[in-house]
Amino acid sequence: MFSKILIANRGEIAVRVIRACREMGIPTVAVYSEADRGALHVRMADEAYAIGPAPSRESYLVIEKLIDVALRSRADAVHPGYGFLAENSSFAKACVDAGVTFIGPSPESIALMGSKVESRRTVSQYGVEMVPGTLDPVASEEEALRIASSIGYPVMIKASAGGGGKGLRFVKSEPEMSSALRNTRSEALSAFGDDTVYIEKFVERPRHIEIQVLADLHGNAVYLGERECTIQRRHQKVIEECPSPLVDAEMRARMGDAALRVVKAANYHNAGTVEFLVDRDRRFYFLEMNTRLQVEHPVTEMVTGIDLVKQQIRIAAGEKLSFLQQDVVLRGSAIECRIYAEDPENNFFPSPGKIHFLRTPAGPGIRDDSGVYEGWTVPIDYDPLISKLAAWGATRDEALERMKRALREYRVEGIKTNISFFSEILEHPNFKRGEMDTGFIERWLESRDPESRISGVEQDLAVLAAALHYAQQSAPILQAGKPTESPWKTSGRIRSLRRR
Amino acid sequence: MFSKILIANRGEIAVRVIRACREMGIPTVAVYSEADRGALHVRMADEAYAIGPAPSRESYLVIEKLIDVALRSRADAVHPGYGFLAENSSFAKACVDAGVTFIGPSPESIALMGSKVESRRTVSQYGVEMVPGTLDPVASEEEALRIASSIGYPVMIKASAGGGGKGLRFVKSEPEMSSALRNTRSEALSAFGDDTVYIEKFVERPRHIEIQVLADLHGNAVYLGERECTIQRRHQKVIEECPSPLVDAEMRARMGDAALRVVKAANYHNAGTVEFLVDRDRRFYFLEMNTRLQVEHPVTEMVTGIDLVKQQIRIAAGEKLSFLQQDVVLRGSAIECRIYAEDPENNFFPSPGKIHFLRTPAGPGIRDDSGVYEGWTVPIDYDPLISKLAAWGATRDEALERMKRALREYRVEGIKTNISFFSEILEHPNFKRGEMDTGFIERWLESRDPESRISGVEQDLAVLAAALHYAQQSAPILQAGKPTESPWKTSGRIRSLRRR
Amino acid sequence: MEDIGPYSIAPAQMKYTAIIQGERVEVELNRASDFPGRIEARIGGRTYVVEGQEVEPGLYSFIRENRSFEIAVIESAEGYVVSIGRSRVPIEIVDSRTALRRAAHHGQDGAIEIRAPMPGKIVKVLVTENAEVEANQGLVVMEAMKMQNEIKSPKKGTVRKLAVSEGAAVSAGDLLAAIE
Amino acid sequence: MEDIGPYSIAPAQMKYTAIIQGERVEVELNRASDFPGRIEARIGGRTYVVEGQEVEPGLYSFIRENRSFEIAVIESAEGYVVSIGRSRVPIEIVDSRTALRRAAHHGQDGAIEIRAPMPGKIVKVLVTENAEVEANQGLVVMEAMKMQNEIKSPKKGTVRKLAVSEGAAVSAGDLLAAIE
Repeated sequence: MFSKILIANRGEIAVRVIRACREMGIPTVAVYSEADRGALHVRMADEAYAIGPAPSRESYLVIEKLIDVALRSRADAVHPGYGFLAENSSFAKACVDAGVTFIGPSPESIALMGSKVESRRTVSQYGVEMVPGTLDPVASEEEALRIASSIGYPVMIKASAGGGGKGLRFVKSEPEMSSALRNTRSEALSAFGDDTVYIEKFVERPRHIEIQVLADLHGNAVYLGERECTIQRRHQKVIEECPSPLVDAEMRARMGDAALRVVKAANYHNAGTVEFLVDRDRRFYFLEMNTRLQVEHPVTEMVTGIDLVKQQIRIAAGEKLSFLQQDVVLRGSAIECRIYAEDPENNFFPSPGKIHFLRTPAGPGIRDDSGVYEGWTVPIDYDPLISKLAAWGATRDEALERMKRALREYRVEGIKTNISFFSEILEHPNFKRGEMDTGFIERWLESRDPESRISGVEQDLAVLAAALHYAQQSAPILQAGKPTESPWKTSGRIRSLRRR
Repeated sequence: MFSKILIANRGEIAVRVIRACREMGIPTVAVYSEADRGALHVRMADEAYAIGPAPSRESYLVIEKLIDVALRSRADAVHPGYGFLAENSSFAKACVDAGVTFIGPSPESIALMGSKVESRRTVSQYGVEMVPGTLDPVASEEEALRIASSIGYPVMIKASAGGGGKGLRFVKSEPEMSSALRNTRSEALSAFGDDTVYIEKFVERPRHIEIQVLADLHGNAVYLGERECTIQRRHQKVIEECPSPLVDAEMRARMGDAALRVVKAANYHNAGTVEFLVDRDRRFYFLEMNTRLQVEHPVTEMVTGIDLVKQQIRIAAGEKLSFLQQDVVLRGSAIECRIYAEDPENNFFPSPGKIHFLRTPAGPGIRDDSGVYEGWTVPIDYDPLISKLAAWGATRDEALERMKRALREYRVEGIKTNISFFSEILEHPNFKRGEMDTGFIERWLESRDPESRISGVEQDLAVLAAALHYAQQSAPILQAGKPTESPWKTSGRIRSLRRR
Repeated sequence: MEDIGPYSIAPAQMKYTAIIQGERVEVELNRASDFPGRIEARIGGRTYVVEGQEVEPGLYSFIRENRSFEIAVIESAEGYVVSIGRSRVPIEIVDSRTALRRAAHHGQDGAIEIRAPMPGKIVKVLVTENAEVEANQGLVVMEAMKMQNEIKSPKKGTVRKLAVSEGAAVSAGDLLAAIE
Repeated sequence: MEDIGPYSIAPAQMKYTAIIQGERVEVELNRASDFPGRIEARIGGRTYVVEGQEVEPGLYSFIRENRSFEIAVIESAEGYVVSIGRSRVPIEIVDSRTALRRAAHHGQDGAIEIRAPMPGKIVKVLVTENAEVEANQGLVVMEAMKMQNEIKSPKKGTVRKLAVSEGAAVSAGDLLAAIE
């Protein structure tokens, strides 16, 4: 086993990996940018190294700096988390070249799955069904038009280097093709440095369901059930569940089998996720493979009882999987909400800033994977995920009820979050019934009645509290005081005295 | 189902019950003494009623006040939690008489199991083995001496109305009998108002293992595995595990069967716990039955996936158990540490007072059931349990590693706790191997090396931090400030300014 | 341990004006002398009797007619943001002096000021000064936390002022444009 | 959002005396002007370079030679209680003036004062004034939080003073007895 692990990431996922390492008795090394000196992962790690200014291009994305810290700290393995360099084959290769184990798949597997065109071509040879479309890059507009008319409109144009909902465009009919192709190409070039695109048939009202896999270096691979990730906003997942309300044991077995064929096609080891699009006839199509730990991994952990981060570390250390497919048992149901620093009432604008007050939910069935603390200033420089809240229940209904209860307990003040937005979605009758597609949130937002949920009494009490607080600033009314004090009258005190 | 539930308790268990009710959509009513106006359960409940001064004799133990609140608030059920009135048959009867459902067994079952002599006599008729001794009250010293010499010294004298480690005395040999009998009687009279005592053979180095049961009003009953509660201090449990490292499937089935016979003997419904003493030959003996929710119920919930509080409520509402014995499956292993406001370095003196800083552990496998918050002043009037920390793992080893990790994350400042005491126990090789008896802590405390665990560097850094903090009080050195400020020099400021 | 002795503060009355969602509400707080934490309040003419406690800094526990409420009051740029239940409302409290001062500041013109909802960078300016814009037409594109967001005009009108240029870094609340 | 501008405080040096477990340790803090949070310290003659930040009130994150430490400093009746790792140590910091003042207070007699470790009630007094006691002999029995605890004499000696009687309520730190 490794003697020390460098975590090449920040925020909640760095904290998550530190916890796994600690439970395995492995010391951890954190890295931090100037914006993250006081971040939770820096406080929790055994060691911490500064790696530069706030912008990730100058810190968390600089391969040389991370390799340098790995060598200086004598870490013998690097966990990349997700995002940043997690799916960067050059980083994986740089680790290997420096003699440090990359806790992830081989650089070749990453590169293969990183190219959507390549991965489609490879996977297609293993009998995995995928969304009808091109297996080769689209060379010209003429070719695009020909392909689209052969598979039928509407279609999607997708960047080969894209993924995770980035670099794609919907083409409804022939006249839209020209500009869509041009725009996708130029966007892909500037975002990924690669303007290769391909075409897929557009699947209407699909669900997004993915299979978690684990594969070791000895050719053993298992799947750990599926996750329903259909609830998305702007192609970004916001709620995930395990199991999917749609998938039964038979479908799960078929999807798991397809996922294991993808693992084989990619010669894959590590934890990984095979994403499928599912149409209204419950047919599923290979979409892409994420060659890393997934943000939403906790729901699978809660339902299978298997710690995916520890498994990643054991696999990277060369251990064989200690269980077989038949040992993987799903129990109950889990749901995760991604708590973002954003303002749902204002077009989901990011809401960085200081967390003045924080109360996280707890109690039965609740798991909070947070990367922040009260008093921390959420930086403007990174993605707005502050915590992942997950709830487990013996049934899906119980999991949802627990999540609602936990959302009600959750209190973040000072920045805005999407907590009450989730409470609303969980009350939606279609969501409760498990009826959903990837357009769920967009449609719901349009139809949503932006009613003021506040009652007259609540509003008056809010005013009362504000007035009381204003009065308290100059002279405490409610604080317990010694009998001799009469602070109410002492209105001349500085208002800021009691601030923290 | 009930339309509103009154929780006749306080602290973490009141919070626990509120959470279950909320997940079931049932509004809750809290009660509070003057010391508890700002307590977490009052803040979290939907309604809250004051019931008198801090001493529990004048508030939480006054049956009339609780019934009055139930009627005024129109609650149609009362959950008693544990402790206080939870095993008081008069309270159960008063609820029934007031037309309010008592979420617990019948007054008769409570009364029967509340008398140790009665319960021993009743249970013995159902073929459940118990520690050799008397089935009838001991009438005189002569009788006591005769019984003791027939079963063999050493023996225990126990108060019939006692339980939970209270009202008992060890008698090593004949000369000690007279004073032990007299003392137990007078203690029992003043503590329980009943001086009935009985005699049991003393079991050497026993383990304390208990079976969780659920029984509905329709004659259905199941057992939910066992809990190892051997780690005790002064006869009070401090660490509990599910499953027990001692018990295998065969023994579990036999213990479960015995427990269900006790349920039958007591005509019992509700959640309940049948406690057994286990000797070094793995023979088990009925000890007593707790006719209520147990403090340590979370470990069973984590391993079985069954929410015991919700089950209590459903049973009280007349629902049938929705699962059978074969549906009860134990998965993995869970451990609980009772976090007390006490000072292990100073003879475990209680340590009430203000919690200046609180960070609770989180992440995979961790459950914290707390009754406190940062800024709360733990009152002197009630028991010192501030939180129950539980950890689940796929194996016992993983559960222990997670618990150690969580204890390291846990930070309570302002009052003293037993957190690091638990960290030490969890490192004990015998504990790790699952080798324990009820004398574990006492023996370990005697042999424990009270070494100063602090290293030279740590001590110097502690001094540095203290000096820095002292300097910060007059002039912040480290706080981010605006470029124009030079607070270091402003040493004249009042030290208390930055306090909260 | 701290002294948490009994409350014994003299009775008092305080009057304020609250501004909530554009409306002014008169507030009168009366603290009873005989009952710890008891507040009698008149809010816009309605009477409330509340037993209150500041359980954590800025966090109030109110019990009114045996119902338990938890209310957070957090300072913001323009007063307070108050959270109750799932709702969050901005509330400004002014005493008589402040009210006078603010009155002098008001009533300048009918232009709506568009301010940055978050700190970030202006990646694109979509309009020019004096341009006519439709309601919901994009004015500028801001980037923060790896996300781009279009700031739109709340109404049809003319861009009276354009306060930022491409590449500019802005703080939350900075003026971006004014639409008249 | 708050201004979290750069640090720019002038360099400075401060000297203190720390009292830890009965020992006095000289402390010298030097703040570097060129590096935010950098502290150079001499503690009892040993030199430390630490990069520090007060991440939460009273909670310090130190990075020293790339090792990360979290240290809590909480005020207590006699100074601070400092937590680092699993350890918790009482530390008193005195500056030169305080040190002088305290010197005047000290050196009275060799009696050990037994103080209440917690608030509670004296349920039993087990000795009388001027009685001879053994080490670990019980002096009084206190009750708090439903538990009774015997307060024992730390050494063999004579009860010079008995400051409480049965039924008395005491606060943490109150004098119970003095043993000489």
